[in-house]
Amino acid sequence: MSDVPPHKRPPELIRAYGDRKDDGRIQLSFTLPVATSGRAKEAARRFAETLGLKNILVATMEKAGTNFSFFVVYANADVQLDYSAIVVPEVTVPEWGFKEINHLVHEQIGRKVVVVGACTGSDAHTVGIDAILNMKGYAGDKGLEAYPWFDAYNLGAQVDNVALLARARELNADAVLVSQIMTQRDLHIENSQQLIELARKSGQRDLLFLLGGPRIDHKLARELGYDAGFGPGTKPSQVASYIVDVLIKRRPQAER
Amino acid sequence: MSDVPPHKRPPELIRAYGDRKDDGRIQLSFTLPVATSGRAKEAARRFAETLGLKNILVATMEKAGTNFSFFVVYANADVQLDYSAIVVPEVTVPEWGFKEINHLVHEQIGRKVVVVGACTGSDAHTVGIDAILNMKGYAGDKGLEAYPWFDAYNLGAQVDNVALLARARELNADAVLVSQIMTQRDLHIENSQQLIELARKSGQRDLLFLLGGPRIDHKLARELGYDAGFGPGTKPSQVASYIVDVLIKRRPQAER
Amino acid sequence: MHPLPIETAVVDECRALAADISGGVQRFIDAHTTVSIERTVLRAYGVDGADADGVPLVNTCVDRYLAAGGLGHGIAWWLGRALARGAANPQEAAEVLAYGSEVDDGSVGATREELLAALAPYTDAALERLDRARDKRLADRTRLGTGPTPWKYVIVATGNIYDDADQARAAAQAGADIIAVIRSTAQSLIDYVPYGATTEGFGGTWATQENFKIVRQALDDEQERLGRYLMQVNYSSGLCMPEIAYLGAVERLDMLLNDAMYGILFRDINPRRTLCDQYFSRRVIARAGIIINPGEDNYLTTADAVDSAHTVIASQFINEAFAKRAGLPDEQMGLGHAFEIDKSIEDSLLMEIAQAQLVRQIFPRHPIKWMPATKHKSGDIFWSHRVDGLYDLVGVATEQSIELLGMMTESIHTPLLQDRFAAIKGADYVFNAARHLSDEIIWNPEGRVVARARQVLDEARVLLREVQKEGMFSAIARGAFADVKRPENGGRGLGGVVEKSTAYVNPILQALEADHV
Amino acid sequence: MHPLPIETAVVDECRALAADISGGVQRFIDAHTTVSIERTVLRAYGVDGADADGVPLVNTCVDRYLAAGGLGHGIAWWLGRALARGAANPQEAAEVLAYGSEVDDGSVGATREELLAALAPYTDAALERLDRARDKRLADRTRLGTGPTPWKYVIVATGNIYDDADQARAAAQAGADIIAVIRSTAQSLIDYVPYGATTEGFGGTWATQENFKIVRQALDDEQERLGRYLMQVNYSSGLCMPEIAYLGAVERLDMLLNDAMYGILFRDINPRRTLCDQYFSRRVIARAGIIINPGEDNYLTTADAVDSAHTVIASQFINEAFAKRAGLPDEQMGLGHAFEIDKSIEDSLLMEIAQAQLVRQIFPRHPIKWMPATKHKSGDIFWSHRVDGLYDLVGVATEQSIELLGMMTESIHTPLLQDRFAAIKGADYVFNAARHLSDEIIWNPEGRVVARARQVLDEARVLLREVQKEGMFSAIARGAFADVKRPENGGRGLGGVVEKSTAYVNPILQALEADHV
Ligand code: B12
Ligand code: B12
Ligand SMILES: Cc1ncc(COP(=O)(O)O)c(C=O)c1O
Ligand SMILES: Cc1ncc(COP(=O)(O)O)c(C=O)c1O
Repeated sequence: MSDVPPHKRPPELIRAYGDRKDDGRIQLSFTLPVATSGRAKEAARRFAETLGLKNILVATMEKAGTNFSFFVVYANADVQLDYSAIVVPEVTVPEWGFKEINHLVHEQIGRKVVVVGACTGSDAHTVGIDAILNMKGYAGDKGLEAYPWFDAYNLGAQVDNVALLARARELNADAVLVSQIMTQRDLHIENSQQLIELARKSGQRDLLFLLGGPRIDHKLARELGYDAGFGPGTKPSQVASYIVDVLIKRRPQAER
Repeated sequence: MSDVPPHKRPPELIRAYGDRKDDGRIQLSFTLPVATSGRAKEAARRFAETLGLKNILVATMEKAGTNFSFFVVYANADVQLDYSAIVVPEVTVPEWGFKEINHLVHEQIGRKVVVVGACTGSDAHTVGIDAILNMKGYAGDKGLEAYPWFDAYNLGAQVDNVALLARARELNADAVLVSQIMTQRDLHIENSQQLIELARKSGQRDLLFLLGGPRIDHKLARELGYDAGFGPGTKPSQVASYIVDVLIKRRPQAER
Repeated sequence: MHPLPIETAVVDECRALAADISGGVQRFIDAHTTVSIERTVLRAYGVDGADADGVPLVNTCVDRYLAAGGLGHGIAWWLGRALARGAANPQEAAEVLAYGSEVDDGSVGATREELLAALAPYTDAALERLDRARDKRLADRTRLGTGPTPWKYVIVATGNIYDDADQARAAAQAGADIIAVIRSTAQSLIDYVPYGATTEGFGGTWATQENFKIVRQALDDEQERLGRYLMQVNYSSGLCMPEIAYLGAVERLDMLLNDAMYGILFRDINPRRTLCDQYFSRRVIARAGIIINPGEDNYLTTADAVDSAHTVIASQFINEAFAKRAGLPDEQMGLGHAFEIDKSIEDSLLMEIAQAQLVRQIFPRHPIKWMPATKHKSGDIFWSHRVDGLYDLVGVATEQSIELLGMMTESIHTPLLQDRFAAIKGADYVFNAARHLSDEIIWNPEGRVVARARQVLDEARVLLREVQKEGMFSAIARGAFADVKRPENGGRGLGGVVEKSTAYVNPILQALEADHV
Repeated sequence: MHPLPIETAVVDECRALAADISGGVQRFIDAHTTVSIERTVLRAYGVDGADADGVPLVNTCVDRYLAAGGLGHGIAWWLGRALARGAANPQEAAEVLAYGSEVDDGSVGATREELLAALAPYTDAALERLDRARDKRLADRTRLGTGPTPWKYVIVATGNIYDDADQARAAAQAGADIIAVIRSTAQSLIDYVPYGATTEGFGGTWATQENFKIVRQALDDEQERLGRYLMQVNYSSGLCMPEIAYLGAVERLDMLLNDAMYGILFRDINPRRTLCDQYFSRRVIARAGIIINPGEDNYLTTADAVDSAHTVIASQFINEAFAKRAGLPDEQMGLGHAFEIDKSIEDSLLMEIAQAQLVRQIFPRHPIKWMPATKHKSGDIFWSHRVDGLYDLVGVATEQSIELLGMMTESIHTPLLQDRFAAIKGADYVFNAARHLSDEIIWNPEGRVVARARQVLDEARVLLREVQKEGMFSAIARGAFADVKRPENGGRGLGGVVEKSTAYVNPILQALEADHV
């Protein structure tokens, strides 16, 4: 997997598209802690104005409570982006299926791939990691437990980072799979970062570290020190393919 | 009616209220003319960033078309307003009922009040002006036609500004009631302003000019040169009260 | 669908009354023609183009013979004579009529037989053009197939035909079955059809032949990609009803808003004028295989949807009767009604269900067009989107055919691209989640839904009886529909109505009437 | 409501099987106590406070006697002895137990009769406190009345109890009937109840007695303004189930999430521990007049809602049986289920209707709690809001009692103030527009809805038969519920389970059990 390095492309200017090309029309909603009134509505308009919006229409002001007003606003954003300048790292995952993956492990690695996964910290949302690891899998795609050439260990919910690393060592794991669902007050960020720090200290950073969850993307995972990040809708076979691909590439040249 | 002049109040700082007081959390949605992809999602994030928003969460990216992506974003707006400094003109309308209004006209004006109303320009949305003028009225509140001390003329839809002024002169009207519903490409602004200019030229600006419609408020109406503006939910009795109140106040001192 | 227990005798009586009511008007129609009918005849003969001021040639021609008092013979009469006199083709003949140094006074020249003979090949060509368009549509539709009903109908209204085409494509990609391009505000009041591609409009885009073509091209292209036939709609009601019907027909439109009542009540168009126009336009439409959409739904935007529900039903019976007289089969009558009851009323949904089910049952083979809440929407887009969700549910549960999707921004602006996307996605969810709901529900015979349906039908019968007694023109004049009063001699366009002379010639109409009497 | 044609014999058999299943577990329960039960006994006697590290006095007491091996007699035994030995009141007595230089080894001192006599006045006071709270609730509720059902239940979860109180008020002003303050992530796993008002939590706010009081005060105040009784909810499931039940009872909570199964399956709490705790907590709850909410709805977040629908029904029968054994009347059993079927499945709404109607029918007097879609929500808030609209419709059409309103931002964050506002406004529209819809619909006896209801009920019977054969603990261990496997000896808190000695004393429980056997 390699992050595509930024390179020159012809500029491609884009704006928001509402009713017509480039009109910049967008929708906002927010609540202000004041009773509904003409003044409140004007405050909503100025709120949008302070964000630099033009042609502001306060489409509704609703009484959300005695001292709360809810607003829906439409306005024009004078924002223009050069789309060609936007480059984001994306995981490169080969499109392999169940059979192909097992075949490759057998042929090219010659032993079972060991993965250990958990939903860490105080997070108890196991559905995501279960979808990747458990037999049943996700959306008709079998989980890693079902792969004869994988040994998959699912430690479940609320697993401590230290315990997770210890278990990885014990099992001689190739990859550590971390699931983070709770994002309130940036819980996921802190907790995921801590794991990587601990791994560095314990000399385990050479293992493959994968991070997944509904608010995770490859970009964020990389920033947090992981090898790869997987977001909503990830299928087990993608994860397996990614791991096998990297393991094969990482083998010493001689073995290949 | 007098616009309250801005005056000193103790500062009252407000921010948007999402999950907690002053957190500034707001919601946005918009469309960008690019296919859904990791880059598109990043473009959405930067779009919000360019608006000065913080802690941006692109909650969804949806394929709205082959080359269109729709986004829902939550983010924190670092916008703080001094609510005490927000002063808007509001129409002062006495809270009079049907009987009281007629009684006042009889006693204090001594002749029928003549009003002429129309939905002007290319606008054919008569429901609003009908609600104010026609017998039936609005939300159980009788229309001006039903007032024995009013002579109400409803010219209907798509009335030309020149024709409206001519008719006002012909009928010796006290007040001209203009309804503007269509706001696309600021149709209502142009058209309403033109009427006032024409009235100035024809020497009729001393009549009372009222503007109404779903996107009209008193502030806008004043800016456009009208005496008063009426928005959604206006009841006929409010309009009648306003007119009668001003007419009484305008009478030469001697008569009172 | 389990039918509501309503009396078929009442339905039959309503239908008989409507036939009678339309019969009275039909006598007037048969004796008159209009400037727009005559312009359509010219267009059918292939007359095209506009002068430097944008005035179409067909207008110049017809206006000249109207002024000269010759329109009672039909413009074809004069066109035929010009042809017989040696014009190379109808276009040239029309130019002679329009700009020729003299107005033909009929004193010398071709006889009736001669002029008819001169027209004959062009008459055949005109009908062939209609038939070719119809056949092409049918072939595409058969080859690609359409989505399941309710069909998702969305509007685009940017004012710029190229943006419209882009938005139409995006809507189709998102799942729309039908795209309607809304007309620029008040186009219905202008007595000519604008020319060419247009990029500026207000609250809509001008209906022109070129604009029809541009959108159809976009859809033709897109439907191949999507493997699903895409339908296009535009508006014909108004002073140019027959002309737009004709242009829509040759440009392969699938549906046309087409309703004299709409023009009368909501545009103050003269009743005589537009009822004549409607007849001719529907003859064209019948032949072209287009579905019409009358506008009864609009009644409930001015009148109260609870009190006036029966006026919609009554008007639908009348509209059906008019359509039958114009040779339209039931399958082309997309009668309209709407989910317009005040949302704050208790059990409003029950009343909406009653009405939707009633309409479905009374008009079983008709591709019923179901319109969303508009008047009682609010700037609170979340709330509005939820209202549209229940609307969609009633749509699928009562098996409506064509569903104009509600927009969460209905009370704010004509739809943004994203509004349409949300509406389509929302409807897809509801239609799929409730796919067979209509099979599941048997309405309690003692319940509120059944009682409401019966009441509305009864009230419609009472109204139809009244209208039948007083006559259609008088009923319209006293405000029987939509709380709007329109006198027979008032409104726009009466000057364009002309009594047919005994010599009246209109080979196009004659051919169309031969289809189905 | 027109009932679905299902066999009552099947329902009766299910109920009998569930009684049997719960009977097996009850034998275990009757023979054991837990640290949290004993802590609750102390709290009931008025023991309060925490040390400088925040460790509650009740924990220090109970842990000391657990370690000393004396908990089998019940903490009341030791408390009574301390009182008999001269402690001025239970608080002082508890301090002696906790911090006294020696652990009472039972060798010398008060006899069983003497210690019981010493406890007697405090036992009466404890029950009086519960009764006073219940009476006050009843009086307020009778005086002010509640809104129509389905009651609108919303959650607040800011982490800061003062923001929670503000948001609770705003929600009530917007029309909510019930406010639940969600607990901070993983509070259920800590084996003590935190102390005092708290302003930091994650995904929720700590459940403490002071926090309960702060919210109740806000609601007491607000309900007078609104003229409508406002209900408060919190969570008792977890390692402190009986304690929180008790604190909730004296602070006049109206509903408590209370379910051993939830703790077992979703928090990996030891089954023995939490089933014992559940029993005692429900005895308190029964006396306090609180409605319980079990968590069967959660099963469908891990298991598939179509395939596992019957596990919800089976579990409800079992939960009902457990509740009966704890003396809860049907009117306090707010059994839960959920609208969790994958939204992309055709006819998903029909299956949801079948399930909702089935639950309603099987448990007719129970204040059924109906939970919204959560797992199959998306970040597309408009789509999610629409899903919630259909959910609300099914809620009112099938006469659910307590409806947790869906949030359009379910897949994004705990609700913002505006999310709650939109949900309440949306529900008000749906409930009002469809107020009497349930009277209108007779479900086609040959249709999909009826067939689905029958199938789910049958499957529930099969499962109950299996569970009855193998026993509840074994069924849980093999993953019969929610696709989650929990062995009888696994999970958190097993160390806090103690076999009762023959001398076991618990006057509080004895009094509560006297209410209803
Ligand atoms: C189910 C659920 C629960 C269940 C969890 C049961 C279980 N055993 O997992 C229960 C009921 C127990 C629960 C409890 C709580 N929940 Co919860 N829950 C949800 C819910 C509805 C669905 C999550 C889910 O299962 N999604 C389905 C799976 C398949 O999707 P996924 O996790 O995204 O996984 C996919 C990808 O992300 C990826 N992936 C995920 N992990 C990994 C890992 C790797 C290595 C890889 C490669 C890929 C990968 O692959 C998966 C398949 O494609 C969400 C709301 C929502 N709709 O998202 C709230 C939600 C996550 N919960 C929330 C909260 C607050 C809680 C509670 C704290 C509430 C409370 N105070 O009681 C508790 C406490 C839980 C705790 N300690 O963590 C909030 C979180 C808010 C936030 N942004 O932080 C949410 C968003 C709801 C809300 N709006 O408030 N919850
Ligand atoms: C009903 C309706 C129609 C009916 C009008 C029937 C009629 N005789 O009025 C019909 C079907 C004919 C129609 C047609 C069109 N409509 Co229209 N229509 C509406 C609709 C659904 C409701 C308007 C309404 O009646 N509201 C109820 C009344 C009571 O409210 P109101 O007007 O605000 O009036 C109150 C106050 O504002 C105030 N008030 C109003 N006027 C005045 C005047 C005075 C002096 C005072 C004191 C007070 C006052 O008092 C009233 C009572 O409280 C709105 C959408 C919506 N929900 O708002 C679209 C809407 C206004 N229409 C729209 C459009 C685009 C059109 C068309 C151009 C579409 C087309 N291309 O065909 C046509 C053309 C009309 C034209 N030439 O003007 C757009 C306008 C977009 C914009 N922002 O400019 C809207 C917003 C719909 C949409 N989202 O696209 N429409
Ligand atoms: C039957 C019918 N015709 C025409 C229109 C639109 O016509 P216009 O372009 O005049 O606004 C409508 C709009 O609702 C309609 O219902
Ligand atoms: C029955 C029950 N108890 C408790 C909870 C919440 O518990 P916790 O605070 O452990 O997240 C839930 C949440 O869904 C529940 O359904």
